Amino acid sequence: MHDIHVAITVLVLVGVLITLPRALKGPTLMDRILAVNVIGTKTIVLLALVGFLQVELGIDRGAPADDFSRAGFWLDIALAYSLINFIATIAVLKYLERRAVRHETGATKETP
Amino acid sequence: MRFLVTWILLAALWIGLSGHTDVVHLTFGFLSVTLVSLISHRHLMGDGSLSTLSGRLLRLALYTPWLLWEIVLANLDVMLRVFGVRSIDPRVIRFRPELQDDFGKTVLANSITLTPGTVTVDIEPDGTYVIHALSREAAEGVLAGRMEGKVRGVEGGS
Amino acid sequence: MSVAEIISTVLLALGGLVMLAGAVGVVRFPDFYTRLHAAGKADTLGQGLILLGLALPAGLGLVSFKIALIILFIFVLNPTATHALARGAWVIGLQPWARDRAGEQPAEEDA
Amino acid sequence: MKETPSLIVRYIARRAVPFIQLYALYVLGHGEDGPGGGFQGGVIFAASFVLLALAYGWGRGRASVPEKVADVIAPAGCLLYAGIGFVSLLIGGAFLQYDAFAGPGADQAARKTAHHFGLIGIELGVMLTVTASMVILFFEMARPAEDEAAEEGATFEQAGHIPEGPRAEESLDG
Amino acid sequence: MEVLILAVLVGLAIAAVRVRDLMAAVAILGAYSLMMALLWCQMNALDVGFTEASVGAGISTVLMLAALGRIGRREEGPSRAPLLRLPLLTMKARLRRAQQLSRQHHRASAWGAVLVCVLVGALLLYGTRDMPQVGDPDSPANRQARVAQYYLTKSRDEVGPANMVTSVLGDYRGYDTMGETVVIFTAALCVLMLLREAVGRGRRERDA
Repeated sequence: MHDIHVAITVLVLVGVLITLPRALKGPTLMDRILAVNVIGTKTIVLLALVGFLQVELGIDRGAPADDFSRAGFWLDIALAYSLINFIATIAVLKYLERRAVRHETGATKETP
Repeated sequence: MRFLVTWILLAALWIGLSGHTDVVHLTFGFLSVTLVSLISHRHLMGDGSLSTLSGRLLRLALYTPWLLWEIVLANLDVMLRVFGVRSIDPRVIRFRPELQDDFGKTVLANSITLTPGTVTVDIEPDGTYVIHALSREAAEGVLAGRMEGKVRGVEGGS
Repeated sequence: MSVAEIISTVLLALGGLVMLAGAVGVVRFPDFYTRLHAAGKADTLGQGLILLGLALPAGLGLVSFKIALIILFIFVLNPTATHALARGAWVIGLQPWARDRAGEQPAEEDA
Repeated sequence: MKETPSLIVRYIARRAVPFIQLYALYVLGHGEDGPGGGFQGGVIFAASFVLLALAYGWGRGRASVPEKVADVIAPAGCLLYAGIGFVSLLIGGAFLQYDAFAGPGADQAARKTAHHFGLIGIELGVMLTVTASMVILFFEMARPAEDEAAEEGATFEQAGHIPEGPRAEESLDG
Repeated sequence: MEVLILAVLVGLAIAAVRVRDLMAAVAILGAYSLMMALLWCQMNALDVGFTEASVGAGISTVLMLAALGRIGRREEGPSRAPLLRLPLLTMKARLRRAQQLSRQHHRASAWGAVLVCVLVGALLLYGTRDMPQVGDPDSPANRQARVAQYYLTKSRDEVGPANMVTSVLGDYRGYDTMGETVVIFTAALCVLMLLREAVGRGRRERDA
């Protein structure tokens, strides 16, 4: 199971890496925010995966084998993050929209 | 009433999360749940009575498997388009479902976002949905209104 | 390997693939709205699958309850965030790319 | 003007608020055997109010945590922390020596429970201060300008789905 | 795996610096601190990771955005007082001259900055060569001070919590934590004094 978890973790990390150019290049502001949001959602999974990986490493070092409850700690963080990520995204969009409303032009040209 | 329902819901959540049954944790949990219910019970259940709520939750649970299947289909569709097997032909459509309140609107909007090739972009004040569709079939799928009917079923007649 | 582990492996692999496909879609699709399709759907399902795959071998208990909670939150919050993103773009006036209007060139600068 | 966050965001955000708050308290209460504690819990608790303000506009969010309440709670957290220290001093222990609460000559188990309650007490102090401070920081920074205040008010009227219930201030300092 | 996380971190850092739009920079910083949290968790520093995820990615993003909202408003407001305009004009002229001067120096100073960064980085890297391995029982901190070992072996009995971070924060270092709480409170106080007072004054002046 451990190898599979490592493989999936690397797979998701590669996914994050692939998304990075969107955060770097844009082209629009929305694309960057989307990339950030995608990285955030992927990280939730990564946190959970890392938790299981650490627990498995502990088993290798002689911890009891059925002690998956420790993975719950990492899941706590993942849960917190799934909430925080949502709030952060909403916050960014709220301020973006407010800015747009203030400018009140049909199509705001977003500089990359 | 709303307070009580919120309290029970949150208490169940606490017990599930905590996993500790000693005095200290239970006391603290009791206090926390009561505090949060006091502050926020009007947020969780803004409208509706207990009977509509429970009915809705039940029907929502029945609706979920169908939605899950649709999500799987959605992902197959998107994956095919990502790897260029199917082409994309995005368009924006508008349609106006007949729904009663915010609950139904929210369920429908999120369902549309999750299912094949459609994302809810906006809901105009008169209840018109603006939807971005990835392809013509997806757009027609929404306009056919199968999902709207299902969601209306979830909403229940009241 | 037990049955649960095999199922979990399959789920994990599927989830990983779906997420990867989503990431590829975010890069390959021509404009923001289409990217949103790739990101929003693929991530939601991918997350669900991976977390489910993790929960299976752990058995019923605290861990699987937490995972179930995360999945529930994700399935409620993620489409909402996707919708918020779409609406944000709509409000600031980002024009969606369309095949017949933009021709061959993807509307990269059509901000 | 368009309502800035859409109906769906508002609906979901409002339903999420109690869960976020309960989760924050869970983080606080389980800081002893998992990650977390007063600081993280406080931040997450404050985030729930921030979410409310984002979804329903500044005025509505402010109404759920009135200025005076936040202003009182922030120092109250510090005082709770220090107060626990002083009480332990009065009972006869050292400053912040929590097992003194069990009284002199208590057995091991009682001391342990006292210790546990002491820790939760100070964590609660930290959490109160952090929550109130973050709420103050956010609401002061995001305060709409004079010319925009009316606009925010309009959003608040349109979004007036929240029926009048018991106000938050009585319950927040529990 | 750590290499991949680090690569993402570096990529996000570059993105945050290069982006012109401050709002995007804030969003990217949020993702950055999230990856940081992942790294902490990977290193088993759960409490740090939790703090990073909730504070760095959550609240600080929101606070920075709120601050941005204020700045944006300030910039757009045309100066209403006509008396102010004259000094402003001379200020503008001065600024323009300074900009011209600085443009000439810009390239040179940029290279200087690069040089300093590389030098300091190299020095720091050189310094890490002397650092003990993570968790090395023979490292000076463990061998001589013995504090860590004391905490490891005794905290379970003396304090109780399974999470040692809590024991250290709440018990062994209780004073420090109290001080930190006061610091946070002070930050809130400062913001109150600066912002709420300003708003109050503006309102009073308008009413008068």
